[in-house]
Amino acid sequence: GYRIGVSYQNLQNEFIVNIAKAVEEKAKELDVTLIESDGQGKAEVQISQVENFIAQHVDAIMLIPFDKEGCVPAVQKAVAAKIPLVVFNAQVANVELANTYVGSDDIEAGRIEMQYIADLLGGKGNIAIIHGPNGHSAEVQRTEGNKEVLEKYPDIQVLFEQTANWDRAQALSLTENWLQTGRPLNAIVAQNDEMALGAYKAVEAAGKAKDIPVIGIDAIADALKSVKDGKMAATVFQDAHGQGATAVEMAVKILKGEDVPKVVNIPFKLITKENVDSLQ
Amino acid sequence: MASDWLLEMVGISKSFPGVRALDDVCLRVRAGSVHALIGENGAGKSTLMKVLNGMYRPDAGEIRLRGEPVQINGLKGALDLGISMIYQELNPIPAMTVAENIFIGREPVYGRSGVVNRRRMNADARRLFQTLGLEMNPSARLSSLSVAEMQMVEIAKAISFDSEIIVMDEPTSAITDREVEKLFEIIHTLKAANKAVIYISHKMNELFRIADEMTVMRDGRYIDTQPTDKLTPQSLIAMMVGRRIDEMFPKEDVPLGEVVLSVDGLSQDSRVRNVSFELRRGEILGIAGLMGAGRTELVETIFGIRKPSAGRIRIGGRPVAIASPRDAIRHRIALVSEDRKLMGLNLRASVKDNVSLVNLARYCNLGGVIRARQEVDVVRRQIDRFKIKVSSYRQIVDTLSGGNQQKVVIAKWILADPEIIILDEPTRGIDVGAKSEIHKIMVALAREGKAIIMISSELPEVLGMSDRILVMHGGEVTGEYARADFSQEAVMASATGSH
Amino acid sequence: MSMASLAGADGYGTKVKQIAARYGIYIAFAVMFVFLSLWSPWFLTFDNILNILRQCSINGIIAVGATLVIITGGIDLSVGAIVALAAVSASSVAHPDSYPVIVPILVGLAVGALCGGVNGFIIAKGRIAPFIVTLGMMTIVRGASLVMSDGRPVINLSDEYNTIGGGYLWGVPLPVFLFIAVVLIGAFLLHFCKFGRHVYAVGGNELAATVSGLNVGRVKLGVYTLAGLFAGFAGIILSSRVMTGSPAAGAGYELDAIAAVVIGGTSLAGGTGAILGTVIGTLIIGTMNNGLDLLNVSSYFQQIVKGIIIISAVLLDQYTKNSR
Amino acid sequence: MSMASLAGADGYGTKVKQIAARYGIYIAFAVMFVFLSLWSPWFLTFDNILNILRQCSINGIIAVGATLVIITGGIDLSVGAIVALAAVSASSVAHPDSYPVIVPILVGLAVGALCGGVNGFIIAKGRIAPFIVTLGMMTIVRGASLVMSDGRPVINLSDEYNTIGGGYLWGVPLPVFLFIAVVLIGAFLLHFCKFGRHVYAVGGNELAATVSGLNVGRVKLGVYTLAGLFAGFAGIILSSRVMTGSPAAGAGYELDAIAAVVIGGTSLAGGTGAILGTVIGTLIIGTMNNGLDLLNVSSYFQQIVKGIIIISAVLLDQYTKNSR
Ligand SMILES: Nc1ncnc2c1ncn2[C@@H]1O[C@H](COP(=O)(O)OP(=O)(O)OP(=O)(O)O)[C@@H](O)[C@H]1O
Ligand SMILES: Nc1ncnc2c1ncn2[C@@H]1O[C@H](COP(=O)(O)OP(=O)(O)OP(=O)(O)O)[C@@H](O)[C@H]1O
Ligand SMILES: [Mg+2]
Ligand SMILES: [Mg+2]
Repeated sequence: GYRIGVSYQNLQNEFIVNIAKAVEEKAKELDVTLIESDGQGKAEVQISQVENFIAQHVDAIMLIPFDKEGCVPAVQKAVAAKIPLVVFNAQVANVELANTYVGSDDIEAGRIEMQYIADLLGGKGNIAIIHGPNGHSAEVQRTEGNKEVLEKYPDIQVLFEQTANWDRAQALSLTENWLQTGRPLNAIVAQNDEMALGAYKAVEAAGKAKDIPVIGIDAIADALKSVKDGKMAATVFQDAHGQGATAVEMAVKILKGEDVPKVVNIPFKLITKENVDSLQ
Repeated sequence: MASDWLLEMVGISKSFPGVRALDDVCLRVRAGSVHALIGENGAGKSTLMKVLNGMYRPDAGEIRLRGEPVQINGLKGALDLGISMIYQELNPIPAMTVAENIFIGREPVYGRSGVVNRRRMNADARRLFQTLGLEMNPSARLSSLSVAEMQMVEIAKAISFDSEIIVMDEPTSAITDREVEKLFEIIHTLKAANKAVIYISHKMNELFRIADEMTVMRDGRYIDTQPTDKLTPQSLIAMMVGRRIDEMFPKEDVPLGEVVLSVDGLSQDSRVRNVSFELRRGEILGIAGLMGAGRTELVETIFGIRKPSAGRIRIGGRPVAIASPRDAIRHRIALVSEDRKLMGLNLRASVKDNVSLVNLARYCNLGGVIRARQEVDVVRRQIDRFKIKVSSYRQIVDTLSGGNQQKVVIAKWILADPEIIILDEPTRGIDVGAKSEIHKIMVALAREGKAIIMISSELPEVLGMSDRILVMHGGEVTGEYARADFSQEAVMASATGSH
Repeated sequence: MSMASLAGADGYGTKVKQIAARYGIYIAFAVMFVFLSLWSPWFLTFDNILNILRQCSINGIIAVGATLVIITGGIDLSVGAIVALAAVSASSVAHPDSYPVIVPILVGLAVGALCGGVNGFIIAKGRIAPFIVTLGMMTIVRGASLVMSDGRPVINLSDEYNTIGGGYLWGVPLPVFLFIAVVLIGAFLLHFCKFGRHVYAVGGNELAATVSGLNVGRVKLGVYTLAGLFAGFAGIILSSRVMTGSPAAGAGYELDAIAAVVIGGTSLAGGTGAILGTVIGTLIIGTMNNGLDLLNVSSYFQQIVKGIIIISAVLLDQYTKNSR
Repeated sequence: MSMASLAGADGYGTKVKQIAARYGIYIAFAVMFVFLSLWSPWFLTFDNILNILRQCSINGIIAVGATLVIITGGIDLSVGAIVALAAVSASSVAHPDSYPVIVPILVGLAVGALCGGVNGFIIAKGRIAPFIVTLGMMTIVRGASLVMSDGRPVINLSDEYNTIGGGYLWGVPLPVFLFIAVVLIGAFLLHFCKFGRHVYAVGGNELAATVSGLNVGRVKLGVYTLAGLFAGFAGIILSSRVMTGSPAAGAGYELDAIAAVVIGGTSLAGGTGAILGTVIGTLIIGTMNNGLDLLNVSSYFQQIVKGIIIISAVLLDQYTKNSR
């Protein structure tokens, strides 16, 4: 079989772990040997890993870039070494150099969640945004998506904006503190589900679960359950399994000399109580 | 304005929280003289000198050099004004060499490059040692030196500044007679070069040998200044302690009991070689020797701090294995160590916490909860018994005077109620009054049937207090004398190995 | 026993005085408190004070353990990872209708104590720097919690379990009581027991402690085990509060705890310090976090302000200490 | 000058001896190296060795600064954040057709030195624990880099700039040369210069250094400034290597650097250590990271293995040191 090196952006992220599982499954099915590396949330680590893959003469490289900008050299290096490259799940600035891209765009996720909230509020109200770690690529892009939508709705006021570093406990404390101020909040937009679940917990404890809808991104199991139970208002689904499996398929196709599309779009999807059952 | 005095300190006061360490103290020192500063432990001698060398800023008072008032800006400022000091407490930088320690901050460099000229530094150090008549390897690390050798390094360092005023705060507390003689030669040379030496010591014989004038302090106050020839040891002690001390060495003959400790062929690498002796109840065994003789290593090996390379130890006739101080303590041995800062004290803790540490379990209930009142009572009793000068039993040991710190160590080990008491330089830095108290306590302990080993570099103390003397040289026992055969000459001969 | 005799007769009195003498830290706390009360109308409310206390409780519990470790002159960087491992292991036996709630609690505590014990054992026997041992353990334990949970948070926990961190008693959040309990245990051990005295002795001068016959290794084993135990407890409370056992939990908690301890006047050099100071340090950090959120200081500036407050508090404390 | 006279006549010789005496660490490194060469066919290739060296270079450069700091008995937790601030500030003047490439380099170095200088100043003047000062500075500097970049990575850097971290000379990556240069500078300062003697003296016994009239404050200011300067340099190389100035860069680098220093035999207690040891420590960490990737050890187990290797290396070193 083929030997393929995979550099994941960060295997301490549940969503990425789900992708990894799908990749591993598919690789087994297609008799591919995987060399998997955890980028630990650092672009330079991912570049080093790509260098290590090149030194090992792998047949192909799969990359979930942690940093849209910082991983550019990783792509360049793979291309320069003439090793087929599949970028998936997250964007990189020079993605056009890769053989194919499988996935969507974090900006899109930011757009979808904010649009949903804007619609829910009828374009008017006070919201809070809980950010991912400041300066991290996904945070930057989801914020970009959030803000794009907000520009269209001048009557939506962002009362609070703060980071909770993807962490549920931090989002919980943060929301508790915000709620202490008694300023009227109409919705909370969290940039991932972990933080949304934390925020929801605080809202619920304050007895405001009905008044303050909370939304997140990723559709992790806990969030889906919460949406299903009518707790969290919605989450934004990204098909981890589809992305992982398709990326492996694309890599194998390239190695077999078959043609692959430049972009395989696996779009984000809004999940609410209405359509949550379609996922299970 | 010209002045008779090289240095005048006038009306100096200094308080610490809870203590008035200096109260309107005066000190006047002439150039080309040795001025002794004398007083009981905690009288304020070291504090006064630390005011002089810029470590402390006085609350009140004036310092004049050659009649001119000066402001002393920190330690560096004092050095720049020509004041250097040998501290009571050693201050080695263990991982650095002798030469580096001496020239720290003044390293010779190539041109103006900042690159250390190590060759010259070592040569300078060697030359310094030559002029001082010392034998020492400039590139040896301080961590490999004995306390005494470190003390000589400190002395050499203080001299190397070529200062006008050199303060020596108990420079001889850790060295043997041979080194003391060297130091006195050095002091004579300094005098001849018209420098002033301020000399602090508790050793009477030394004071009368080299001091030109003496200033006495008591309880932070100035008492008097007299030329040495107007004083006798008796009158000086009376001035110091405000009473007479009848007997320096109150040794009593106690009937000796059975053998409690017997050491058989004990060796510790090359530092202790094949040492054998016996110790009986009621006996005070003195161990004499020159610096580096291996006395400290011997007792540290017995106490389980060092691992013996050969030999056997029996206690009460039974062979015992002592692998750690814990084992030693379990066999009711106590060790008052030579270096109180290194092994004796927790300087950051209170007097109480230090004194009660060894046998804390005795003041605890079964669950390990301390019976606080009982502990305090016991500690207070020790403080009284050893006349430790403290503002309260809660005083942090670091803020005690050197002599009082030493008393804390002794109080701590006596409280542990040992059967075999090893005292390594026990009266180091202790004033005459307290010294005779400690000697009395030793005798009292012997009378109770305890066995005592006492290492001392003060020959009169060993001769005065021991029932028997072992003399060591180069790690070996080179002489053993019963009380009837004691003589200074014989002990010295054994100590230098010239037998 | 009257208060006076308490203060007069024992070690606790000494420590309290020692800490009370550091009035700088009280000034810092008071200034912050008054300032926030004036600036934000929402700060000085009963609810918010409880809120702060609840938010302090996890850091506070870890910090009590860290105080013991730091007084021995050591440091423990692995507590954040231990929080995660305890959270994951407790959670995995805390599903509804599986075991009674005492089981996950005991599991979490045992895991914490075990990790701490390993730290202590290596430090005591190997005689290597606590910094490097616990740094290594930090990645080992974090790796273990990822392996154990397969990288995914453990969810679906029983209501009883979730009550530990989320419940109330007499209107006060349970974690607040748990925090107080740990503080009392820590203070009792440190200030009233032989063990505590030995902790100070080892930190003040390890060689002297050895020569005084102390079993220094056992003291170290003890403090790291306790630090692990408390971190495990914190992991239980955390996972119960957020209703998930996340293998990524607790990242950076070690530094928060150390900051609380140092702000509270315990010296990293060892030998001095007290639990009371750590409590104040924890409150300063918690109040600061709460206040900055209430004032809605922008997130980038929050970081800057937090750093400045931490340094200033310690500076002020040092200044008042020296100026006497 | 012959080798013998070098070793006999000066401090560098002494240090080399001192470090060479710690053969445990060499054994650890050699074992790892041989083991990896046998186990993975990809390990012992020219390309891979260059890879390792390049991957070591950033940590190595920071670790040289950390060595100086640690020898004074201090610690610097802010270097990771300084890497970010230097990366952001250098990048923002490194766009194509703006300034010559020397400008961003100088800006990055200046920013690093300035941050380090602030650390040193507070530590020296405020007499507060380096741990807490640099912990505070860590969040301040991180906040500053977020403010400066508005939370977004600075992109579009000039090719010249990108060459610093991405270029080659004689087939060898440039960062490798830069690493070697910093090592030489560090070793020269530490082992040949007066400054270096003072660094050891301050760490060996601060009181002794003070009473010898040494300006201890200036020495501290010096080492922290150098640590900041080197961190700034690392930030330049990093941002140029990833072609982005990211405000999130460098997280956790401080711990990697400290680990390299301690594995290399420098004691956190201060007073001892050498640059050569730090180089070995850096290589051990870099080789380990590379090797575990080559062996395709699964990511979670990698963490466990890394922790175990770090602790074992130090244990082995300690063991060989004591057994003589
Ligand atoms: N930093 C300090 N804080 C509090 N008290 C102090 C401090 N330094 C010294 N003292 C107190 O000042 C008094 C004088 O101490 P000093 O060290 O000057 O005595 P000394 O005459 O040198 O005694 P010795 O002969 O024992 O060395 C003592 O009571 C001591 O406890
Ligand atoms: N850790 C060590 N490493 C190397 N040499 C040592 C060490 N400890 C002691 N020595 C050496 O062992 C010898 C005996 O030590 P020491 O000077 O303490 O003996 P002593 O008879 O007690 O003399 P003193 O009167 O100085 O206490 C000395 O030469 C000393 O340098
Ligand atoms: Mg004194
Ligand atoms: Mg001795």
